[in-house]
Amino acid sequence: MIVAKRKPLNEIAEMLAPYKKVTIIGCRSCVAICLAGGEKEVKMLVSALKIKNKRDGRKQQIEGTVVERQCEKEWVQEIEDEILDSDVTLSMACSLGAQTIGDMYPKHLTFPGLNTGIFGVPEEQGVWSENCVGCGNCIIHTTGGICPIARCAKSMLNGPCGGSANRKCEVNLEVDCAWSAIYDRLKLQNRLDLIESVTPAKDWSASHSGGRRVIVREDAKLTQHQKKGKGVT
Amino acid sequence: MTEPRPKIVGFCCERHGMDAVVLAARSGKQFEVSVRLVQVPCTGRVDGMHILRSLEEGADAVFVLGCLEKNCYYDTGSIEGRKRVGYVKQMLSELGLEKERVEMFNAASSNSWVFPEIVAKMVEVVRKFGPVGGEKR
Amino acid sequence: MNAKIQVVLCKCCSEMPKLLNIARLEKLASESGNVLSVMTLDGLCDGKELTQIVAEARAKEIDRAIVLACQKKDVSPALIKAYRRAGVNEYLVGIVNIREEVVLPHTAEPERAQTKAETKLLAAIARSRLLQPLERSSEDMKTRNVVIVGGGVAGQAAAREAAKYGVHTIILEKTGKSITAPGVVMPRARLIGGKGYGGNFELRIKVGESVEDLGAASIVVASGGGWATLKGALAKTVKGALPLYEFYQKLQLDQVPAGTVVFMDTPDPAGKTLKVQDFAWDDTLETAIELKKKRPDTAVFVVFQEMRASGLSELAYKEAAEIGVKFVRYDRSATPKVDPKDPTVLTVKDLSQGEVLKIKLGAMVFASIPASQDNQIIAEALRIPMSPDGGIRRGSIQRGPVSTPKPGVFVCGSALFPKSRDVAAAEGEAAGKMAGEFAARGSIEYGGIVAQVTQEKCSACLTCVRTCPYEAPFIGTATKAEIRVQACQGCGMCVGICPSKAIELLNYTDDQIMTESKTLLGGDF
Amino acid sequence: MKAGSNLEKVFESGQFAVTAEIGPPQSANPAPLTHHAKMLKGYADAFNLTDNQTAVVRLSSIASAVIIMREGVEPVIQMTCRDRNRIALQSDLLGAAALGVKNVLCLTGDHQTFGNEKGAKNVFDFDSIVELQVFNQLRIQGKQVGGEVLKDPPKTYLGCAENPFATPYEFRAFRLAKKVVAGADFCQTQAIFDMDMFEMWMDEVRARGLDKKIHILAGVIPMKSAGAARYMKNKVPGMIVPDHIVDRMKGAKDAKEEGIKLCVEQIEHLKNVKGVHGVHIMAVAWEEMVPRIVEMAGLLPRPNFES
Repeated sequence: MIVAKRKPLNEIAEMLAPYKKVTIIGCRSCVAICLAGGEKEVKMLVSALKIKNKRDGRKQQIEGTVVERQCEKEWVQEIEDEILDSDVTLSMACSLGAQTIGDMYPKHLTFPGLNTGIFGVPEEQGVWSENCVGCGNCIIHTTGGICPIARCAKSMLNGPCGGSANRKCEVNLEVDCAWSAIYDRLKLQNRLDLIESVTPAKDWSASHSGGRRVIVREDAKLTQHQKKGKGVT
Repeated sequence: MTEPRPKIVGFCCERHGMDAVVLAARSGKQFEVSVRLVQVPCTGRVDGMHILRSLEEGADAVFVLGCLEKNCYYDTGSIEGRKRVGYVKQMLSELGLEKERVEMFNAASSNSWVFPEIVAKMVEVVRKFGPVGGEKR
Repeated sequence: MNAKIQVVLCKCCSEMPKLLNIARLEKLASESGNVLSVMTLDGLCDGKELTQIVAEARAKEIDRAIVLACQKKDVSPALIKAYRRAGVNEYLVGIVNIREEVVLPHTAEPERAQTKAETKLLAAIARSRLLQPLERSSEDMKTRNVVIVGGGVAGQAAAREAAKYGVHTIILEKTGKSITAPGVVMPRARLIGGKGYGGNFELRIKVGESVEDLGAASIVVASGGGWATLKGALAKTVKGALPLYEFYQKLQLDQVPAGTVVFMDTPDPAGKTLKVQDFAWDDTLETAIELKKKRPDTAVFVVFQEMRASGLSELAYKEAAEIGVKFVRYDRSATPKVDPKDPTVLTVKDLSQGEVLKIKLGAMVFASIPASQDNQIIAEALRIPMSPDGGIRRGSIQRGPVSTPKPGVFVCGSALFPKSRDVAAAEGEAAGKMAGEFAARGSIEYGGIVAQVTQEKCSACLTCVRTCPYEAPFIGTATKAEIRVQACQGCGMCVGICPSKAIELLNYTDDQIMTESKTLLGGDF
Repeated sequence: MKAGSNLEKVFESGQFAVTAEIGPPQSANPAPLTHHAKMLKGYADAFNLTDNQTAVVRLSSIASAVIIMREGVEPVIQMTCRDRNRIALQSDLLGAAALGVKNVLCLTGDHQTFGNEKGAKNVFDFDSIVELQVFNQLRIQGKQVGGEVLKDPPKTYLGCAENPFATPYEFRAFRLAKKVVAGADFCQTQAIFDMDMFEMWMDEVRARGLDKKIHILAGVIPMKSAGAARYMKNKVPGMIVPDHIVDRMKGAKDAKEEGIKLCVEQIEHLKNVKGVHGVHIMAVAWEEMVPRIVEMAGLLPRPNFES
């Protein structure tokens, strides 16, 4: 799941200050689940900004609404009026949602209300950890199911580095050393042979280094003919 | 009406919280008249939005009053309440507003002195910071 | 809006008119929308007055009421009964605590008190319009079993008391020892799992080697203390280390080894893990005296940090000192030590004398008792919380002193925290009564103010499932949250935390709560 | 001979090697490098030039190497994977070789959060083992990681580092083996204070026959004070300083002298550990003490292959 965090409110307030009509749009998908941009957060943000405006004597109209999945055009379209009726839209979805609105309404201003963070796994309520960076070429079958690209600060393929103390990462002593964990897991599985040989240089071209990535499922794509049939251009 | 009074809203659980209010009154304690209580079953029911809306709609300060954390009728309700208040405090700080305007309190039903103290404390907060809107009362 | 509201002003034993202008309140009420009836009564506590209300409510076809009186608890039962007679849903009867919130605490400021009362009345009317009638349902209990985990002093007492309610008691005793108690006693039986809610629990138990299912209407946890276990550094080092309880039994059987006997508070004097129970001092002194009397030549020491001997045990302390029991006080800065190389000598600095004693040990007896290790398994099986001491955690005192936070599960004796037999027996009786009474009801009442999910809004994020202490929310077959209403206690924690605002607490909805606060803020202060 | 460096010759001649460190300055001024080179010449066989150590921006290690070479001193350049991708690393290796630098130490690198550019974007295209493997292939086959074959491959003597004191301990000798396979010729260890633990590691190393395949230089750090000992014990990840060492430093009348003495004793001890082919002295910001330590440890004169 995509895990995001609300931007500091002063930053949001500053971003929105010059505009008279603001629409804040939440999302019921990932960011609701990670408690960053669901209906509750949107409502609280609207109220908090109104208090701030009251304090500063600023006249600003602020509305809040939520869509099912902000990264999908069809859902965004449902609130088109609210978006276009405002001077600026603050997206409380991940950056995908914000960019979807931006791409759909290029003349309209859409600002991010969240800092999009990680592909996170909920360790416990309120704690999400980055276990994948979407490198595009998964190798965790060889590393005991633990991703060294995401979970090691140096993305080492032949770790652990010399800074691993008490099986913790030198960069953050609270965080487990990914390679210690890989070692332990493989030992448990009796598969240490997997890290006996040198893992060669990784091909990063499937990652973001290869440029903006697009994943296509040819058989799912609608043909030009189908699209016309549905009245979509 | 003569001079204006601090507008204080309290979200109060109907267990130990309300009992502490009742006991204070029955023990002859007096407290600031301009405190307005909203009864909720448990402070775990309180949503940050309720607190923020109250500030938005004119409250100068808002408090939440629940059971002692170790003796909460709904076990963990007042812990939840505390966390909700904490989150609102953080939001207020981020906006440069006084987080002291919002507070969580806990009471045992047998404490007659707690509630008047809470009210006094919130009155003091409003005295210090004035109304949210800026114009002095 | 078709709400038909009746407003009742109770003079509260004539206190109200002293401060408030009743006529103004009556006028305000009658001028408010949806209010069809306004009545002022001398005192609601009077049955005759209630009859008047019912008559008027019937006549005006009232469907909801607001009563300005005192604390809800005091007026509620009789009032609700009365309104039920008038066909008014009990959840539509709102009680505004005018007495304790306005009349009593604001005697010096009648004008402002009046304003406050008026605002509170308006807020109550505004909220009342938004309320909906709620129903309660009931579910039959599938069994009348009261399952008692543990057949010790507390467990036996619980069984005796519960049985008086005509329920079926079942004691799960982990040992094979024979127990005399009503109902069924299952030896070598342990609780290993469970689901369900108060009234209809489905337990999983292990009897000998076989695993069985067992239904229960209510449960008493009487798992006792860790009487036979000793934890701590000294217990490990000293060869003849014994818990007080075991030493006492040996003394009865004349099996106490020869040599000096040292009674000490805890085997972990430097740590914070083991506290010494108050009663342990009574038993320590009693045992020391008995030992000294039986074997006057034996040197007996009592080594302690802080002794809380009160009442009769103060006398025991005197007696012990007189017959030659030596008392040695130490503190945390110089804790008694036993050298692992020579585990037969205890070195301790006596604070009162200032000298360092080296005591050659015959036996060493520790007074503190750790919690039972079974508690962890039981707590996990029933999903009830534990205390930091390793005991089962009590529920709020308002639910009763032998309650757990989970309705239908009670706890007594040393399962809470090690305690004396007398107290354990008394708690066992109390828990047995509670559990017996609970099971004897035969059905579970539920509903009313419970949480309700708007599934279209639910993201199935599990936040409610993780937060609820009662396991009421669950993700149902539609992969959306649902509320197990029989388990829902109506606290609203899931409602307050739901990130999608997909849950509401009936009659405490956001709209209802915020309408009330908004109206309160809209009035004069 | 792989590169024909002085260090390589010392090892090949079977003599006990000494390397030391010269920290490049946090400035564009070459003077401190020249100063240290002059001072230390003849007291060690080669000198490591650190690569923006602990992620603090310093004069580049290749440039530093060239500066000390002017004074007739042999460099070992450290190359970390933190700041350069495979294009830059391979390019810099070619460049260094062209400038006459023969020893390269391959390192993953300290994370940027330890340094003075915490906001940096790190690279870590490789880790140290991949770096070794790529450089080894480049020097032997002249083949880049991408497959391109170069006409004049670099002649480089490849080193690595290893830390016997980092967890999981049981993986450490194993990891050295990977570095040997990847192409490392020599290995400088993390500073050793806990001799027992080091010897346990060496037992493992010898059991795997690694001491025959790679020249191990045991790392030592002379300490200036008890505070330094405590700092390394508590604050430096992957470093183990036993209590008796901290106590000894604490009890010393002249901590600096005690630190030197301790270091010399450690070298004496390490000389006798089977499979240890040299010492690596990391006198961090205390380079002037190296000559004394080397002399007291009886490691003078250093071999000279020039004549």
